[in-house]
Amino acid sequence: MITQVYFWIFSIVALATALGVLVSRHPIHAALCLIGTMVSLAGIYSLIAAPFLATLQILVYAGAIVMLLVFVIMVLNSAKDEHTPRWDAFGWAALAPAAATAFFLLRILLGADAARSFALRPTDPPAARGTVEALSTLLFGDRIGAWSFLFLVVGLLLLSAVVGAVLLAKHRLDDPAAPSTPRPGGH
Amino acid sequence: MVLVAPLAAAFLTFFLSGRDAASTLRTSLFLALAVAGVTFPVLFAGTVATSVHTWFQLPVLGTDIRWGLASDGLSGWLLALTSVLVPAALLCSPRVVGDKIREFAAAAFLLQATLYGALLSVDLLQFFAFFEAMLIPATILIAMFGGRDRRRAAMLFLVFSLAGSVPLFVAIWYLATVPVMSGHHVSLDLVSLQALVATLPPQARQRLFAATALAFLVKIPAVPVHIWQADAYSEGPAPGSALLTGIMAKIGLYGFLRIAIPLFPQEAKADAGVFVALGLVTVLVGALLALRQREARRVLAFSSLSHLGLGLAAIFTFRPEAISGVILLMVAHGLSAAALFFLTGIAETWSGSRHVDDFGALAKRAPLFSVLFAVAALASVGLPGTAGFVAEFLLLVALWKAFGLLVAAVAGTTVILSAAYTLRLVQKLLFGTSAERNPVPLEFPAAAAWAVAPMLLALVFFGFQPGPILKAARTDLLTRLPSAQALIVEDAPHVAGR
Amino acid sequence: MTPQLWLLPALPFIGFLINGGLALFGSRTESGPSRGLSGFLGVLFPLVSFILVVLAWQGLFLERESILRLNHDLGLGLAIPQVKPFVQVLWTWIQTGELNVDFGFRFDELTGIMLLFITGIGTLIHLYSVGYMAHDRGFARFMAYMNLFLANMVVLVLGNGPLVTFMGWEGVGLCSYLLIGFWHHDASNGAAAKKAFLVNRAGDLGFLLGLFLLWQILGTGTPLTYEAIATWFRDPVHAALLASAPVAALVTASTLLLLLGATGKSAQIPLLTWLPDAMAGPTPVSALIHAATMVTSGVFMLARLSDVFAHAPLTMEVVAWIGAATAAWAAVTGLVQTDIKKILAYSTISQLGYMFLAAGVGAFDAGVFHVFTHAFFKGVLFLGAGSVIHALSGEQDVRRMGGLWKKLPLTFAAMFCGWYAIVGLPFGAGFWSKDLILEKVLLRGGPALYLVALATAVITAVYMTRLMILVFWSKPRLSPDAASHIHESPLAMQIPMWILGLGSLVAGFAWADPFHLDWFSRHMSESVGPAQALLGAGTGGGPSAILLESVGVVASLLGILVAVALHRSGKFHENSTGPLSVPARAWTFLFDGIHGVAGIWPVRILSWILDNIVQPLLVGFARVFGWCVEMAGGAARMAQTPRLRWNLGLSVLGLVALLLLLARNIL
Amino acid sequence: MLQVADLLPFLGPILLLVLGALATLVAEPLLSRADKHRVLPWIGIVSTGLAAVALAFTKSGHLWGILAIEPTRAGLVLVLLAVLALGLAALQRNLDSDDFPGGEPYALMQLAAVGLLLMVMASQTIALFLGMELASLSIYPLVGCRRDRSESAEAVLKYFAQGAVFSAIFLYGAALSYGATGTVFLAANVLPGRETVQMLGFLLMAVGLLFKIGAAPFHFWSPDAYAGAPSGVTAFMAGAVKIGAVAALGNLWIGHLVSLSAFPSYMVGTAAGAHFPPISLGLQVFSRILQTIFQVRRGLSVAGFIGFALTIFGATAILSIAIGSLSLLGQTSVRRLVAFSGVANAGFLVVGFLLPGLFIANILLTPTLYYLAAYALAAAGTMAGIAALTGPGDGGDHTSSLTGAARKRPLIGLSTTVLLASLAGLPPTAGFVAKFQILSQLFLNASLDPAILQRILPPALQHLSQGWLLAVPIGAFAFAIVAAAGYFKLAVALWTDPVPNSREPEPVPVLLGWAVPLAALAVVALAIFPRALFGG
Amino acid sequence: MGDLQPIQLQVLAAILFALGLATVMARRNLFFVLMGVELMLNAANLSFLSWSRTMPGAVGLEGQLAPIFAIAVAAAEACVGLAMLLSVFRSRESLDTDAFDRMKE
Repeated sequence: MITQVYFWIFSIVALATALGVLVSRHPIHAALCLIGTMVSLAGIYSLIAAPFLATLQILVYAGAIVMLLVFVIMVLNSAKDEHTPRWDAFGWAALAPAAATAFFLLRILLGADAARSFALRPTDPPAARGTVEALSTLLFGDRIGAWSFLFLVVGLLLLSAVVGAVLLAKHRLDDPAAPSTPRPGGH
Repeated sequence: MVLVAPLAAAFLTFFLSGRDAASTLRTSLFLALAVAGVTFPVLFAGTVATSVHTWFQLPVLGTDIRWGLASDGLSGWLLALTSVLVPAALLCSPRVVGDKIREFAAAAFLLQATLYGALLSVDLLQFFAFFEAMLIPATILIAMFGGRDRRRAAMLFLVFSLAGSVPLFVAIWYLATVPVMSGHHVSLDLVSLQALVATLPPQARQRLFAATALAFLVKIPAVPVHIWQADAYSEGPAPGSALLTGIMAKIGLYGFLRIAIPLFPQEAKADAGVFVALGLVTVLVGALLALRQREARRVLAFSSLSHLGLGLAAIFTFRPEAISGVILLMVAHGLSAAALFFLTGIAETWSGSRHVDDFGALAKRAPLFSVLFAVAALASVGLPGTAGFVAEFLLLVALWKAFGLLVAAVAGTTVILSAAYTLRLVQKLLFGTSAERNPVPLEFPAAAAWAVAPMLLALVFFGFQPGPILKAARTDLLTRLPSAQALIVEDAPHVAGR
Repeated sequence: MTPQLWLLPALPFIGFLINGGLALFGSRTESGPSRGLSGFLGVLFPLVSFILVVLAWQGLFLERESILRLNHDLGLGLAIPQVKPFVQVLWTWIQTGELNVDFGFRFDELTGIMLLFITGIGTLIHLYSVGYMAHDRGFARFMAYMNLFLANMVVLVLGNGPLVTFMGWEGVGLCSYLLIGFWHHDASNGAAAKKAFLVNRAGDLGFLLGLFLLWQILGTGTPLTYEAIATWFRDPVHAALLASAPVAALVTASTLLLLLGATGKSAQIPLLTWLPDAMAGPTPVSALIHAATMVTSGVFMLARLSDVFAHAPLTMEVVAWIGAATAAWAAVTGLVQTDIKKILAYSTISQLGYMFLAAGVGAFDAGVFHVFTHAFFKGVLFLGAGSVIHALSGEQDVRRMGGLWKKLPLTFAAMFCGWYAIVGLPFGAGFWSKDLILEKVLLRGGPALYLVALATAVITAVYMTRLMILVFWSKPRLSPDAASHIHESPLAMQIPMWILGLGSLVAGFAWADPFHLDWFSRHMSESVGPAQALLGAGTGGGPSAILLESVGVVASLLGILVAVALHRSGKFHENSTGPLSVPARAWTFLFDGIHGVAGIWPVRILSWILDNIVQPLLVGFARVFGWCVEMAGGAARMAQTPRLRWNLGLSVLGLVALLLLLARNIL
Repeated sequence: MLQVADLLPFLGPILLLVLGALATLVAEPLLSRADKHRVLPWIGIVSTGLAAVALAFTKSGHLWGILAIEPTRAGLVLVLLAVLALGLAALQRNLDSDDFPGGEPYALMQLAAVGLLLMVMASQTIALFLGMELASLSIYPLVGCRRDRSESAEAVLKYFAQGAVFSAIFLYGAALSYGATGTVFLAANVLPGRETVQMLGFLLMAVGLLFKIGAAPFHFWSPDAYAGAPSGVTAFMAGAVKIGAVAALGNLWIGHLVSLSAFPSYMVGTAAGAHFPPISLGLQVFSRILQTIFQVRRGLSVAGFIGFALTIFGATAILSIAIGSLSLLGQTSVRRLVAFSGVANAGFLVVGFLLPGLFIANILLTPTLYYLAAYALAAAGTMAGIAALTGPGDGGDHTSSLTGAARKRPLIGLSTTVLLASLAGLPPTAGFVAKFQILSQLFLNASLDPAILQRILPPALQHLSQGWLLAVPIGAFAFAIVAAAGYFKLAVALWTDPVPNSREPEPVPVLLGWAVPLAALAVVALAIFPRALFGG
Repeated sequence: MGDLQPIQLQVLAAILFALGLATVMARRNLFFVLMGVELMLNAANLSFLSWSRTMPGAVGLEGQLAPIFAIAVAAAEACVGLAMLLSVFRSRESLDTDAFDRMKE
């Protein structure tokens, strides 16, 4: 019962903050709202037997990703972007497909006997099995396995992301500010 | 083998230096003659074929697509014609295409290769592949070397031809897939297709025949799908147009002889009236339009339309005279029309215009040119003593025998009309007064004379001695395809027997 | 031994090649190719050819005479001896299906006579040309064309089957075209040439189609040779078949179509308009092609296929009436002409009408005889006219001539011979042949045709006399310019004129019944005899020949008198066009108008419609279609908006649509 | 239990590519700017070549069920490597002529190839997602690497934003699929009662992949991304991304079909109908599947699923072909043209998923994969050819900048023309054979007995007559002609007379000078020996 | 009621997903686009986890592993995304997506 209470609290907060992301004027507000969402989702994760995920959610998402976001927002201070209207006609119109998506997703998930079919049954496993031990055993068991291989791929992914970020954002020492002008001395 | 030779020539040409036009011309000419040297043995060898391999199979269905080459009298003569026209085109091209001779030669060789492929194919899809592939060099020829509006013309040509091949493509889909569902093992090679088609329901055969025929009608072209032709022939470079009308258009008739009719003999027979009517309409429309054209090459284009329309009409009489005559017509028209295009191309370089009124008095200014032009024109009119006469005579005989005097008479008006428009052209080009104020003698390139004169001699030779070509039809075509043979109409017991 | 017949056309053809080569490769030089050389060659080859013809013909002739003598000695009576013609098959020409045509030549007596005067007169006119064309830049070319013409004409006559004949038939048409348009810098000459070619082509189509039908009658397995045709039609086995209605209809249709071909070549109604225009060519051409030889090939064809025509009474009737009508109409038109050559051209048409008339009444031999005599007198008339024109530096209008007999006595003498022959004064060539025709017409064709023919003879005398008066006798009306340069022609022109002039006086004695000179008809008997026999030749019993000849002479004299009277009364006044008040144009252009209405304008209108309405519609349809596709392409590209949100929104809309589909599908 | 030593032959190609990328990254700072573009591409090419060699030693099999390789996938990997080589060669040309200050793009391109390779081999959604992201995250910077150009920034903005959204959609679909089957594998039995969730998951994943393929209406990114990227990157994207995404979509689709075929109802009542006399095993199986699957139409039946899937594929295919062909018709931007060509060809590829051959597991997607190989080579080759023919900065990317380019470099011009012809589907190129195969099989679908059609067709389309279905292949072919007209314009621009006084083109690097003609040769060879890659 | 039912979580996930989608589509500032994507990824993770609840043993744990990878990917994506954002901002001094509309046709 208490689970339900928490769930409702968390979910309302999550939805509210998510809505906040949608409607807030300044990116920094939105980022703060996003942290709210992340955190409340972490709460929900812990409710459904995934404590490790809840931790990750807070550490990585709220702690790292959104912080990075905030950092960049601050760096680009001029990005306060007073010129860009928060809402325009298209913005309102764009809500319609999003709403429709939600409608159909819900309709299909809730429709017919689908919802019944994944109701929890007594045979279902107990709560709190997504512990660090369980997950790490699965990931890095005593043998080379599928998941550990995929973990290596994630490493590759991060590498490529870093290289890509460098490529996109780095100021080259030997790169003049206005590259379109012809470089002195040929090349 | 023969197919590879022009391809190799094309590639070799391509690597020649683009700068030195003269040496390029020499080399490509040598290559062209070499290709011809390889081709003629095939003609003289009569019926030859390579072994047939499976190209690929359609997954699931197991439809066999085969790959093989075969030549007989019909293909052989067209191959020979091609191998003659290509070097001739090269000889006549320097003035027309200027410094792009290398590209021109390469495109001509490519066209030759695809034509060879189509003529030698034993499999329907193989044929179709070459039939389509031919569009690429043909389009290049038009788009790259032609006149002001060449791109539009090339586009029209390309789109029209592609659209025209849609029905054939659909027919091939059908043949490749649907019969499988009723338990046949399907292979698309032409011999086994004949047996297969016979088992199809009549309605399907009817539609397939119509589809196949449409593709070839566009190629010939026949009215009303002819509108690409005049633009393509007049905007393209003249030697290129010569190749197009000289050989490529023949593939349409060849397709009827080799594919449409042998595969669907009953349908062909049932619909013969339609095609004869189409052919006759083409004859008349072509001739009437040729009468009014203001550009020399448009006259020639519509003249081609008219002549090949006669061939189309005659094929559908299914008479031995017609079959022989059509082959002869293809050779004769190939030579004479090509010669006219070559010469017109050179004349255009003199006047810098395509308009007939901008020529004139060439008889005085370029006598050799005029002689050649006049002979070619007369050959195209079908004057006795040239191959064109024998061909037209045979076709008229066939039409008369199959459909009576009235049809023959209608077709025969081409005799008058072709004389009318051809003489008009001759008059405008060779006679009258020059459009220029101070007409000076013009220099007619000797190379072109060397190219055209043998063609004209061949025309005269076949005019007196068409035996080899006629025999080819008789021995090869008619005996090779049983279904075609069954179609050939026996003579009605003549009047004395009644 | 069979003579090498192929040499006959081959020799002039070689002449053509050499002269053509000379013309082609000499044209760059300053003075053009050597006139002497090409003139010499141009005359040499026809001459050799002529000699060969004479030799070949002599073979036949001697054979006949020997048979005759033999028959006489054996007392076998007067049965017409059958002389075996020379036949030389060179090669198989067309062989396919049931069609099997050999390329070969056949030299029989009809051919022989035709060839004799074709090559003979041909040689003379070549010689004449050497003088006439001496100053023309295209002399070698001219000789080449003439040689080519002669070669083709020989093929026409010599062919052993209609298809070979057709080859020559079209070939002479081509040469006619080339020669009419010889002075091609003038576009009107070209137009005349084209007209000649096209009108002939129309006739040729008839020839071909008629041939098809003929072939159908024979049975398509039969080889297409004259021998086979003659044998088939003469075979009594086929008589019943020929009498049956469908076959008779076929024969009639076939012969009518063949007749169309003949009218084209021989300038008869309805295809006669080209000949007057053809006078645009140099005068020797008019003499050789458009008077003596080519135009008579229609008559030749009728004679050649006489066995066929004989089985088509309707056609014969038509032939006769066409001949008569043409003769009369052309004679009347001749009255109103002012161009000396045009007068002669209409005169030719008129005389050709006589020939047709003769053939139409079944007197093929008489027709051919008239061809023979006509070749002489019309030849000399044209040559004389050419000489006059030459002398007057190109003046052709008879109204600006007159009194020339003093200035050009030799020419006058030669032309007088021709005039004498054509008007049919006694013992001239025309006298014999024309009166022969008149006689046959009266005998077999009936009085109506006879009267027309007789009236034509009167008119002929009128316009010919008018010509002579205006040119030679009346007061000089020369332009000063022409008068100052006037000169008699060179010897090369004179010799042929004399020979032909002489011929036009004596040629008629080849068949002069009153003198029992009939070798001409005897020689014709092998070719046309059976046909004439079938048509009931010799069923005489009419007025005596002498009486008829007298009537003919009276008619000629009447005509001459009328002409003289008219001249006296001033009707030939220099400003008037002729003795008739009817506008000359109406006569001259009558058939042009008919052609226009029947053939040319429909074609023009149709092609205009096709070119300006149908074709643009088709092209426009394709354009519109292409334009629509382009528009669709433009629209599709517009859908590719540049803004991210739009892109996303549209994509998500697609997703929503798919979700909607899913929902509809499973719920 | 597997040892590392066992992995090496299996993962050889991947590992070699990764090594190549790492070597590139390590070498990059050590080289001078000029040398970077001289040396680094060769490292990539060598590792690509080694990977291809390693591929020859790779045995068929699978790795814990998440990565699989058999001859078909090996063939795709081979094509992928070829496209990578083309991309690297063209990229060298771009960066060299732009004097680009860095060598990371080479490494990124190899990493992207690794990701796409994983997509090809993946048989599990997480591996697939990771491969997809690896590829995407490597390609985004490549698209935007020309930072000095505003359209580059614009392109990467749009590509990234849309790509991220559709990645998320894919992930959500993967989650739903996991929920429906209880595993993350592509071929798994649906848990009872969760068929709708399965379909929803399938839909979302398919949409995610269709986005990568560039099928309409999820194609909006491709023209912008293609046009903003250096032409080498465009070449790589045009060919490689489609290979990865189509292979993945094929795996997804086949996986679902396989899992459905294991449905108990499949085994019941499979008597061969009289209408399909058993002439071959394949056909027999085909007819059985058709009959059994489509007869059973329970509320949430397999038939419903297949019908729905066919609807997705059919609708996107037709839309893609139409939009792609029409849009490329009037293009003046070379790369947008190639992009729309990609859209149109994506339609043809998706059409391949409608083929009857799909219903037999052992046949798989042969015509589609053949088409894929032909298209990938042709598209990448074309772009590489364009890269070779244009000057620095890709010559402004306007067709007019290519005027007469082929005349100056005939060999590359000819190769490019051949590759364009292959895109257009003209013989003698693989494009022709591919279109023939796909369309003739599609034609068969449409020519089936109406009664069967009624059963195959989803309810929404049941009112369609046979004529309408015939219109699909015929319409596709008609649009192919429209597209051909578009390619024709480009080809004409290549071959028209060069602008007088235009400067001499820069020399083409050795790599590219060989790569483009080889691609053209490959396209022709593939037409002559169509069974070389995938059998059939 | 009692235990937390997966359907509840699924509904939450779907709504979050739609909100993320709405954010991406409706807002013009590039930051919001990035944040919207994060929301969508979170929704997917939530969905994974909730499904994991209904499955036994290791199979259920797979559903918990997947979000780990997803989070990693999200981090990488954010990294690249922000780098892209910087680069874009430099090129046009604006983060308004509507300002990037120069690529036409």
